[in-house]
Amino acid sequence: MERNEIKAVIEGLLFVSGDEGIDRKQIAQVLDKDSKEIDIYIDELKESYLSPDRGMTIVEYAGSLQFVTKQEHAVFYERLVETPGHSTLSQAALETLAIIAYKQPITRSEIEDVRGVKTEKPLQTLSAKGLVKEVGRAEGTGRAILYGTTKIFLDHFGLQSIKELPPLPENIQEESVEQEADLFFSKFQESMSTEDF
Amino acid sequence: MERNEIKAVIEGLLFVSGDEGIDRKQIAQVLDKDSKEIDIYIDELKESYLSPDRGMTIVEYAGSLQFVTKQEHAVFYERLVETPGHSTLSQAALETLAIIAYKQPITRSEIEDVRGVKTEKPLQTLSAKGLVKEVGRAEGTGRAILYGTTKIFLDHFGLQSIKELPPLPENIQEESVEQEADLFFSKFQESMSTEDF
Amino acid sequence: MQYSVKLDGFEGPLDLLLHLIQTYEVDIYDIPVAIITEQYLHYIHTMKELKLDVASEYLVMAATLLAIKSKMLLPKHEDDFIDQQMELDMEEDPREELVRRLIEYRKFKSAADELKEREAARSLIYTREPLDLSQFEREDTAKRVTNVTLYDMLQAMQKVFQEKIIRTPKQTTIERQEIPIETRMEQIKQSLLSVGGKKRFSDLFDNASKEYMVVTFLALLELMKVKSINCEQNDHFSEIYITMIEE
Repeated sequence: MERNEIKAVIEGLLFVSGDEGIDRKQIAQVLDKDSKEIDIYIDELKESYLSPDRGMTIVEYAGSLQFVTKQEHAVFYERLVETPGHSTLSQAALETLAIIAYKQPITRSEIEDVRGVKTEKPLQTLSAKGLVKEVGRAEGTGRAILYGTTKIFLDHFGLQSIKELPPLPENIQEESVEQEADLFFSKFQESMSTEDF
Repeated sequence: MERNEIKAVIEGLLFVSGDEGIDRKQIAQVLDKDSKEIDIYIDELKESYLSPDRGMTIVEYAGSLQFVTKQEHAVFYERLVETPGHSTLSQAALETLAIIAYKQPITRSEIEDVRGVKTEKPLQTLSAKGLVKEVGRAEGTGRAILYGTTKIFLDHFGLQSIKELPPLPENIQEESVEQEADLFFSKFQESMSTEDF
Repeated sequence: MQYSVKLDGFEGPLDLLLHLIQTYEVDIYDIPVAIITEQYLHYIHTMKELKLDVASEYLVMAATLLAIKSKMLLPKHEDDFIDQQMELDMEEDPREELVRRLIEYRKFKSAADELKEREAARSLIYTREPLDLSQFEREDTAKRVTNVTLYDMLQAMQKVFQEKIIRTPKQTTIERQEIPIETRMEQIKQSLLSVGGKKRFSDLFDNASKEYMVVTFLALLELMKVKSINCEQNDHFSEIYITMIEE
């Protein structure tokens, strides 16, 4: 692979990693290259992003690299947040809120089980907006915080009480069953596919 | 503000918007500039991202601009991200979706007329995935639900608008054309078979 | 006639008919109804034999085909009327409606293929969620949640579950590979040998897990295919006996 293409992939890796960042080691692994070689490319990429032509910059915390916005552009992001088209809750926050609303009281690690990703930030956002709050502690070791929705939450969605939430569609449950059936059928087909007219 | 700085801010806006994307109009608003001017910068930025040095590219789905990674690098991201953004659809769902996409707004029984089979389940799946939605009610008795495609549909198939769908083949002749080609080819071979190296 | 059938997941009677038309390389505008009907019924019959659920739509189509077939068999008039008759035939070709439906369906089937290709291309592209911009919110905006509706929340919930489902089957797949069909085939052969070469079908399903039952069933089908075993059944619903075929 060409030098430029490797750098392009590193750029893409930083982009898809988003908030979570990516380690130098991981980058080398994904590209199946020597760490030292990759370090050179990473440093070149970092350097090139210092240019005022660029909208992002690369920061490195504890070996983890990520793209962040530039401080000098902060005013534009503030305006973006104000524009009407901008949704005030991120998808991550919305998903977290939905899980809490339907399954409260619930701990962070239970939410993370359902979403399959870390949920610290969205929880912070939701607390800051007053949509969720601590409603108690789970029993057992650790006594994890239990989250629930607030009155602001009800007000915002025009609900009298949490019982007024629309029921979850049934297909959410059904689908796992359907998949097993498909798995069966595909195995069946596999074994029969050699026969034909 | 300098031309390069404006482009840098656009880049940053695209970066923070992720898969939600951002409209051209929104960008112009945030930058407090004329739409036409901004369009030029956007197009230049798009152009510059076509270079093989870049890891992302700018696409426009459903009227909103977003950064995505490049197809040719898919293998590297697969190693990092466990599942791509969406699962693939079953044949039944794809057929149903194709009929809705081309004939919207359309009722379930009209879809079933074309497919010749019950279409309840695929429709449920498509609604659950947000690819189709109720867009109204048919007149007359029963007032059946009319279905249409959504923005998520455009995004799922990488379309800018519904108009970008290729025209429906009026008369599919590929088969007969293929056969003719085969006939031609076998005759051709026949006539050549006597000549050999 | 070879008694085997390709069990493609047909999308319905129209799909099956298109498959037959293609397999027999016949002209869709001039379908030889007799042959196609025979083949179609053969499929339906085999599906029933295999105890596959034959949806009623398939049966309706079978009836339609038989009706068309019988109409086409009606005797033609003598040649005095031939010109007139030809015109009538053109107008009243009993196949006309069916052909129209087949062609209409085929259009969308090819459109579905096109979508499938686009979907595949799109799945090679990665993005990520928008960044959390709450750090850029001013105090007063921070408290405001404007454009989020209950519907958005419901959709978010669906997305979460769907992604969870996508994540889950991976474990299932690994579990399923624990009993390869080949291994189960060998086990069945051994257990047959240990009791003199004959066993009751139901005795082979001694483990209640779905996985085990499916693999056992598939292993039996395979063994029948390679002619290692024979299956006998005296009456409908009576016990099936599996016997080893001497090699």
